[in-house]
Amino acid sequence: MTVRVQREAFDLGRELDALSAGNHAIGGLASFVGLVRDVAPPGGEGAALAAMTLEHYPGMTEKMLERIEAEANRRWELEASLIVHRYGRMEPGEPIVLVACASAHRQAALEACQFLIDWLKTKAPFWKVEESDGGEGRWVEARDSDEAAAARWSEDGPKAAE
Amino acid sequence: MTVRVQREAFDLGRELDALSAGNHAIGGLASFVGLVRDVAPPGGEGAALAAMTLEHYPGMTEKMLERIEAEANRRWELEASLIVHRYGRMEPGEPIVLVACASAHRQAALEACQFLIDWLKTKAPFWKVEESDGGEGRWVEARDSDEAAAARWSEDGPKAAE
Amino acid sequence: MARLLYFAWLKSHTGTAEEEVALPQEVTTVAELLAWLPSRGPGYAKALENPKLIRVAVNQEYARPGDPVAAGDEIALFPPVTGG
Amino acid sequence: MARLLYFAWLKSHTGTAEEEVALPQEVTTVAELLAWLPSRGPGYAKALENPKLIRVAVNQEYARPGDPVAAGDEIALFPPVTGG
Repeated sequence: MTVRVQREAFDLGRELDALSAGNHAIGGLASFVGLVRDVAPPGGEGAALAAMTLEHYPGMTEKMLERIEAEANRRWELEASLIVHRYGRMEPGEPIVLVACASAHRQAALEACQFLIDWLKTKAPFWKVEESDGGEGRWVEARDSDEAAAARWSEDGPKAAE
Repeated sequence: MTVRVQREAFDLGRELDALSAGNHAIGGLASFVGLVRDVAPPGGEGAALAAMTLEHYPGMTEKMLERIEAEANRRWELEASLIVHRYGRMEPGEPIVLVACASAHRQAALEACQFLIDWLKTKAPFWKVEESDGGEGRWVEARDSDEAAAARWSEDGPKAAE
Repeated sequence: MARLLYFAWLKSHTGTAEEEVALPQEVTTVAELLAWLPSRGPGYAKALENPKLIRVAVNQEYARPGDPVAAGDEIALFPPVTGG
Repeated sequence: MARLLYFAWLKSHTGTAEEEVALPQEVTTVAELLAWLPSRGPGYAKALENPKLIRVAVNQEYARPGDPVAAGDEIALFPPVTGG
């Protein structure tokens, strides 16, 4: 179980190789990488995105990510798990976040990976501000679909996120 | 859309980087890697696995993988997809298969990735023979759980696989 | 004194990312804090005009309207998160 | 002549991975092929003794019992797949 919050980009291949290296009980390794798109999401009227900046809440971010990861390890039998989340300024094509889960069996790895990214989207204190070409920064609004995705995993049924 | 069937190992980081390189419409990249475990699955009584060999049906393998991938691209809006499947002899810790899907949105990438590995497990003509330490080769039996996983994706409800 | 933190667009309205504030005696819960803050000035009123968009964390834990706040707490106000 | 392919443990029983076979006139479907093959020898009988474990592909397409087979076809017999 590892959580890292950092400004620098990460090397996807190196992170994944390190996660499974030397553990021959691992039968499946699932991962998800979120990347900066060059198209602003709904509300930005499709303006080309020049860059985005992620603000976060140092201290609480790490705490929440560690808790989310511990919850995934409680729900699924994982051999290894990793969350790397960046903050600061990023341009289109750059990776923002990596979640990865390794397990003896593929289903556990895949489900835990989906769980982590869904929860992180609604629980981890990050806020995006987007710079359009020539325009000024615009704070991205939260999406109901993210709340719905996270609510799927609620153990006492869908409910409003805190 | 790319399918490769090969004897050689693959470099996970290089494959994933190549898949998303230069396409800034990609917001999410999901991947799954299957690895050789050192523990034989149920039926092998937990004997340590020395190696396994994957036999396949050249020609039909590529055809089935291409069809599975095309189906994923029909069901989800993907920016890129990749299946790399190895054959031949592999030792514990070695990667067997990689599936990866990139999309504007994370849900499409994650679901398509899960779909690909579930279908591939029941449709792609590969057969595993396991070598235990000191023992001789044992053909791995198909698992009902794999059929059930693939049946989830059947568009006219769960049914027996062909 | 409590330490108040503001993130994302809330910070633009309050004009500060962080401040030490003496909580008045009638402010003992998150809800009471949110009701009192707008009285501190037009920027605060603007930041808090839509309470549905405000999330609160007390000592780095998500808090509900009825949860207590007190001197010594680190209290963060922010909009719904948009990371990942 | 049809080309028959055997994979995995079927191959161990038949003793061959691949052979050219003249299909008798009564063999026009997958089911008829599976019914006829055991008569070719004890290895074939052994390979096909549990028909539930046999999958068939005709010209590299999964085939059902009623699907036709004919001279010129590539017909593969194998157990349920276990890749991935």
